[in-house]
Amino acid sequence: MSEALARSEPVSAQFYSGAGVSLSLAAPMARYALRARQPEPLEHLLGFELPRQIGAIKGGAACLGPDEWLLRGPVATTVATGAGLPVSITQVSDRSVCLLVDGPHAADVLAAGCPLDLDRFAVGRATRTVFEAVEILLLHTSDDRFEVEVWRSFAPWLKKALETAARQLR
Amino acid sequence: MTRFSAFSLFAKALGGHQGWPEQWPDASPKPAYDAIIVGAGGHGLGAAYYLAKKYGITNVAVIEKGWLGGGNTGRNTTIIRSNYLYDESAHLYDHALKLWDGLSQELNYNTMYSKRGVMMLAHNVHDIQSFKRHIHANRLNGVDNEWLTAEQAKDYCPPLNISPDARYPVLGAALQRRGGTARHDTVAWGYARAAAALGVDIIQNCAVTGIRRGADGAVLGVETERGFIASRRIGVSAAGHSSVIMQMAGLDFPLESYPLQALVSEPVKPVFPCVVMSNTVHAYMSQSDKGELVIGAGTDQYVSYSQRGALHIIEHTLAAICEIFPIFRRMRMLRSWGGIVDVTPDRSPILGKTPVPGLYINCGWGTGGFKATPGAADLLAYTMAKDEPHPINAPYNLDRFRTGRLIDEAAAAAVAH
Amino acid sequence: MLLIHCPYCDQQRAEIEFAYAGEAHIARPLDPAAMSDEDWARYLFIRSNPRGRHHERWRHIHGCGRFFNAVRDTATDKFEATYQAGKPRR
Amino acid sequence: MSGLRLDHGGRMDRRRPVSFSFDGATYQGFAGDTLASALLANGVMLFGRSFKYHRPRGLLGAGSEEPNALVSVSRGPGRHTPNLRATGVEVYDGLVATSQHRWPSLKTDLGAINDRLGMFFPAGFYNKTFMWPRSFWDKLYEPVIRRMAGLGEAPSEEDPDHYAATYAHCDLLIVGAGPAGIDAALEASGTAKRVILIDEQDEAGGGALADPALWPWLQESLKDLAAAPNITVLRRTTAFGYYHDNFIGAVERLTDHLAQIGDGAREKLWRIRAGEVILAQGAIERPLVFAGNDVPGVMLASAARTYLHRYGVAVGKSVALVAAHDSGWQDVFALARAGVIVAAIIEVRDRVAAALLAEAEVLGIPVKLGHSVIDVHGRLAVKGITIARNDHSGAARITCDALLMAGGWTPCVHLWSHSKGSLAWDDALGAYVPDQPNEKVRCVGACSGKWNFGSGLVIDALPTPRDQHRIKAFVDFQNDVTAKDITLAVREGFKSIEHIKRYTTTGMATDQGKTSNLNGLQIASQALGRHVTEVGLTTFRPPYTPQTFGALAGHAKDDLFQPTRKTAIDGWAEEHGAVFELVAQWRRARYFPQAGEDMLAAVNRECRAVRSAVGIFDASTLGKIEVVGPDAAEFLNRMYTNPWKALEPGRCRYGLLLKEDGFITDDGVSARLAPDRFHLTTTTGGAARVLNTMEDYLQTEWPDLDVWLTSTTEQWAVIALQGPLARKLLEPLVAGIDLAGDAFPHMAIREGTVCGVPARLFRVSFTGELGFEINVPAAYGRALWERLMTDGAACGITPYGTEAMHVLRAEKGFIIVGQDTDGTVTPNDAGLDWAVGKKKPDFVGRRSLSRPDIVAPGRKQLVGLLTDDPAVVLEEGAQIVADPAQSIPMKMIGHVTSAYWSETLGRSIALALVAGGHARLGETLYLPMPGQVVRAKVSGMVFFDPAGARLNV
Repeated sequence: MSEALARSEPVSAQFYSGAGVSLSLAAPMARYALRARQPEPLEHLLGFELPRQIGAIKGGAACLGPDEWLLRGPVATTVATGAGLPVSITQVSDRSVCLLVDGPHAADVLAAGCPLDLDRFAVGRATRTVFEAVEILLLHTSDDRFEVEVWRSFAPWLKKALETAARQLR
Repeated sequence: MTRFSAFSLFAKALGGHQGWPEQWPDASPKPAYDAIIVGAGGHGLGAAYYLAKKYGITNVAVIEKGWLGGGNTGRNTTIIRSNYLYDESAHLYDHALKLWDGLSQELNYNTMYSKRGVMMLAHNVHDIQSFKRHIHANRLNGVDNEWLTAEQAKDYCPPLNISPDARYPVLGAALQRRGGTARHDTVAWGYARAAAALGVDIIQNCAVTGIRRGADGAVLGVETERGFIASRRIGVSAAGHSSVIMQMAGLDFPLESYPLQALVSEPVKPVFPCVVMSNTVHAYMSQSDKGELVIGAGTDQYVSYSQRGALHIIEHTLAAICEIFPIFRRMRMLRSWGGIVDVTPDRSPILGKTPVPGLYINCGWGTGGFKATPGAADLLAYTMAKDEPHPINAPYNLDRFRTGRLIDEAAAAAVAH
Repeated sequence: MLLIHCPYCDQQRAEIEFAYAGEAHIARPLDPAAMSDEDWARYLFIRSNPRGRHHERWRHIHGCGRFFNAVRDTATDKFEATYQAGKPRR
Repeated sequence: MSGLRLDHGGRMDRRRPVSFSFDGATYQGFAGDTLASALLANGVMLFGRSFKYHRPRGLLGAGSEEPNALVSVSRGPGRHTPNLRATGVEVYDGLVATSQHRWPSLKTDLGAINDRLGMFFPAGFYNKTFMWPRSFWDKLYEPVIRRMAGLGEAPSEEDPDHYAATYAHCDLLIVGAGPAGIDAALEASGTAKRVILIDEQDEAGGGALADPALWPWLQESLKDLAAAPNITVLRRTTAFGYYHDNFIGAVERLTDHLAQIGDGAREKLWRIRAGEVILAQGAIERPLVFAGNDVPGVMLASAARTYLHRYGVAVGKSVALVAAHDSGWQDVFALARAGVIVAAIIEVRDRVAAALLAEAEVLGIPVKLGHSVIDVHGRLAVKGITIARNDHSGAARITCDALLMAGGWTPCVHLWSHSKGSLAWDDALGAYVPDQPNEKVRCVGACSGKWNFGSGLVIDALPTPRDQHRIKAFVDFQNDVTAKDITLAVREGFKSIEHIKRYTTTGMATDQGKTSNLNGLQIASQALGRHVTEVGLTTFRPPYTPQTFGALAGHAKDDLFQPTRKTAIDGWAEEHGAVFELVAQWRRARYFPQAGEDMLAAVNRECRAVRSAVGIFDASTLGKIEVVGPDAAEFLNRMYTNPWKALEPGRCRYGLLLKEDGFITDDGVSARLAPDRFHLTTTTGGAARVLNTMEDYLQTEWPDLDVWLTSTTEQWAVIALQGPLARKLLEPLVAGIDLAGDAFPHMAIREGTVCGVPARLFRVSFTGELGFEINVPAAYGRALWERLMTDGAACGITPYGTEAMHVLRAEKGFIIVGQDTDGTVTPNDAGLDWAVGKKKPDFVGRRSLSRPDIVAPGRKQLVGLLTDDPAVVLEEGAQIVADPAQSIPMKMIGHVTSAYWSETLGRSIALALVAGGHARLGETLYLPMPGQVVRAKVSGMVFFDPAGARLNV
């Protein structure tokens, strides 16, 4: 994008590493909020299929609601505006940052403040939920990895909360 | 009525306390009364007392579905204050506050009204603007309320954390010195005893199941579990259950009932000298005569009559308390409980006549009911006796929801920008 | 903390993901200007507030984002059903 | 000396002696002891003083039912914990415990005068006196009552410990790891169920810990549980509350038992959602009610057995038993077998099972059937008892140093009751037992009323020849409630157990009536002549045992209490000395003081810079919503007061949002980017509320509209450049947008790049100056801000904060929703009629604007206010009157909503809501302040550049 202006992020890249869990910030990415009554017009624009079931991830897209998907991809990803179509495509690349929770105890760290039954939250699932009072978007992307999308201004709080939970693991 | 005093206590002690009579007889319903009050909480019992004492109507029954004082009267955090913003509110609550002063002597029953001062914390610029507005309005209404700096607030309440680094720093406070607390149960018992002495029948365990109306629409009496009881004058003071009762008279009301929790700590020696309220972080605390820290929690978000609150409300409340008073983090919660608060759209009560002739209502007090007890009781009695509202409660009519003349203290205080 | 079935996600989720949104099936009048003050006030403010079966709205605000309807017993707080917005009253 | 450590037995670790202190004296115990067992082993019988009468008290029990033995434990600064049950404090090397609620010492407590005067302090005595003279209440009576009350001292310093919390999910939660709970867990081992088994004690086993015959089974079972991968066993964990839908709160104590506590969390809150719950909480033995039943050394028979077997401690050298239940017999048989002298069994019943009599004979224990204890001798410790036949004859004295009580058993139905399960009265057990569940839960073992303790007699108070009204036979030990207090309450008309409880305070002590509730109920039932079920049952309320505030708050402490939201530019502001203010969850720079400046000086300088050169302001916190779809304009047209359909792409419009009740709730400038795309802004505090409200209308009322809402508040960093030099500064950095006045007029939006970053550029002004609001992706906000500061240095760029922003907008008469409006203000009141689409048939809130009191004259309307003395700045919130000479209460006609020193105008300005204000232009009004009355004239709201010429420089 710009050579002149540098990005700045609300939390540092690698912020905790301990027994059974490490916490870090994912690299910047492109994010698009996609909305439509039916996925077809969006799929037509995007050129790929969207997951149909709420909570499913397919490719870079997670189905968050009956008419809502979040598409995540490399920074250079662009999507048409969908002008004139009964769809809404909004770029939200910088709205959130993504915190990575890795390791065999990743779920234990998240359980400190997330009321989801994480044993039943399989790899390949995504959902909005909360960590204590802060809304997060949780993606279970591989066995030992959860990705936590959180709005930018809440990221320092969440970082500290996750770090504290990680330290308190026994 | 045996007069209560140190002397009578001494005299009865010599007889092994065998000689104390019942504080109020457990009455059975008569076929008819000049007035009936539905709901034997502090408000209802007080209304019966004032009907008999001030307005000469002694053939009165108070009908209660459970035990007297078993509802919100016995389930609140006992805060008393009158530093409300609007003239209507200030007049209403100050009327009550003036009656609180001297109530023990009037009822010959120690209600333990403790003028400990109620301090409301300002945590941001908007709070300061709002509190100053209250203070100026109160001053011109003759209601005491003063501004304290953070340091003055800490002097008044030493456990307060006034560190500027706190998440919600204390920027100052509004203090009403006449505010305080009272022993909640004794208010109901004191009114019950005094009313009974004037001839009021207190009928417990007698749920109202219907309201009978005549061809002209006016009330004829109440149907109860123990039969029909006739009266041309019925006052409903049933707090969270008011909607249910009013529906028996065919009236839908602008009310919703929410669970509200409160809790106490284990008793400790005196450590907390006043009442502190923080609307911003939702924390309300005082220390009872017994030594318990009495803490008001928030309401649950949904309508409910279950008297059962959620744990996350308690978590939030105690986190807020520990933030403002960090020395209490090792204190322990002894008991928590839920009440039902009836809330109107403008969070102010409805107190006056209803569209049904002979039917009067006192409801919608939300979390403010206890402090208003003597005032609401007196005004309900006045309205029932005269069949017209007193100027103080005239603005608290049902029609305000139609005309738009709302009395919205919360709207005036809240809203961040 | 209630456990609430979201009829869109088809999952039981913790209450803190949801926001209560008041009594259900009170549709906004199609022509408010034609209404009397009484009727308008009734729409705005009058609520059934029953002790018992209550039709109410919730929003899965920290989930799929959808408003939906529920039937809950206000005496026990137990849900009888939740169903999607626009579906007939249960 | 009474209790003593036996040379054998017990489960504590005799190889690990520990040294601890109590009230300054040093004692020895073993790892595995509780403070109670260790002190008892050292012959200590006196543990505390009762609440009201300050009577000396010893141990009643051995577990969480203990009402008497409350101590404070201090372990360094801030780590003072009052009111701990000695029976639950595990000893460690260096433990420092003290007794409480006594002065000057536990043995000699002057408060015990209350005991001598006890006849004047019956239940409810304070309701009947302390009323005269009236003034004495505040100054004398109440302070004295308060000083006499309370138990331990509250902590006086901040707790340095921290607390953890977690959610947990399981298919089966078992509360209580006694034999019944362990059996239930074993049954589930090897299944696919996720099982959590929790127990409040340091060791699993419950009642089995006091029964050596079960120890081999226990050892095997615990090994099996440890090996089962699906079972988690949590010790030192108390399930304290049972909430909706099988949600159980529990607290695990992690460090209080450790000599070295390290930096781990002290306690951990478990928030458990269970598919099914099994309650195996056991039962609590009931004391008997008789004169002197509270003398130190009178305790529950089961507790004596626990001290014997679990801790290897004899509670006395020569003990007596008073029993109404078989179980006590077995307890003293165990003591006798261990070599303790059992002086006598005093059995209230006339007949007991022959096997019991035979065993007593074998052990050489004298038995007195049909007898009761009528007095206990000794003050600080039991020295003997007097017994008599139930017909009052044959009084005799027995020497003993401990008296055990076996009054039957009370099932622990606390959590069951929290869950709103119903209870049924069991006449044979004399107790309430679980009946119908309200959740997916069942009770097993003793808490369901099924036990193998034998049978007994249900009795209220023991027969006595003495005057029942003159003896102190305790029901609630901690709160000093006696049988005669309960009968007094009944006599005074308190007939429901809820009333009796509140009048006498029985069951309201820190043990929450675990040993007293049923006795109280029986006595009330007798006094009323009504069956127990007609007297009622007090509600069990969480928590089961007292729980630490800190644990319930979990990790929500300090920085983690609640998030403070910070913008991308916040760090720069902090580094440059900004003073912040909190607005909703955000913190915003309020002003940027330079050396020596106070707020006013800084704000004046910032205002001057904006009016004369260029100011830079971080507006990122404003809420932003992207509204997209073919029906976007139609949707906004229905939501906002003003028309939106005709707004051309590329143009902006001020939008005013009402609640359905007609009052202003939010506002903001919004832009049409394309026919089907809008960029909305909201107030900082209103962002979430506005989005939720819009979603509500969209999803619920107008689901047919093809439009979607996306929050973009955090997508964009927003930098406002305001001032005559704004264009000059910005122009070189912008590509793809012509900034010239006619190409990019006021209230327009353009998309292009700024410093190569894609940007949305608004030409808007909240200051009255030429201005731009630059929206760039949030990650570039700080870099762009710094670039502008660098480039703008030459033309005097000045960062300004929210305070200067407020002044500048007030000079222009722009309102701030939430400050100049308060939720009771209509558009007309606020002078915003121009923003209401008169031709629109409907929008949210429109109908309410024609309600009678909304169109009535005399409403408070927003106006300007200029003090006669231009140097006087009014106080925000100051009240306005028309007649300053009136007496209090005054008729107030309005109040000041905003008031500032205007550096631009060289005088003060204010906005105010005044009754009928629009018709009062030029009128003089008065503001009675403490000590003076300020005069001010009503003016228009625009104080500066009313023609708006400065927008187009």
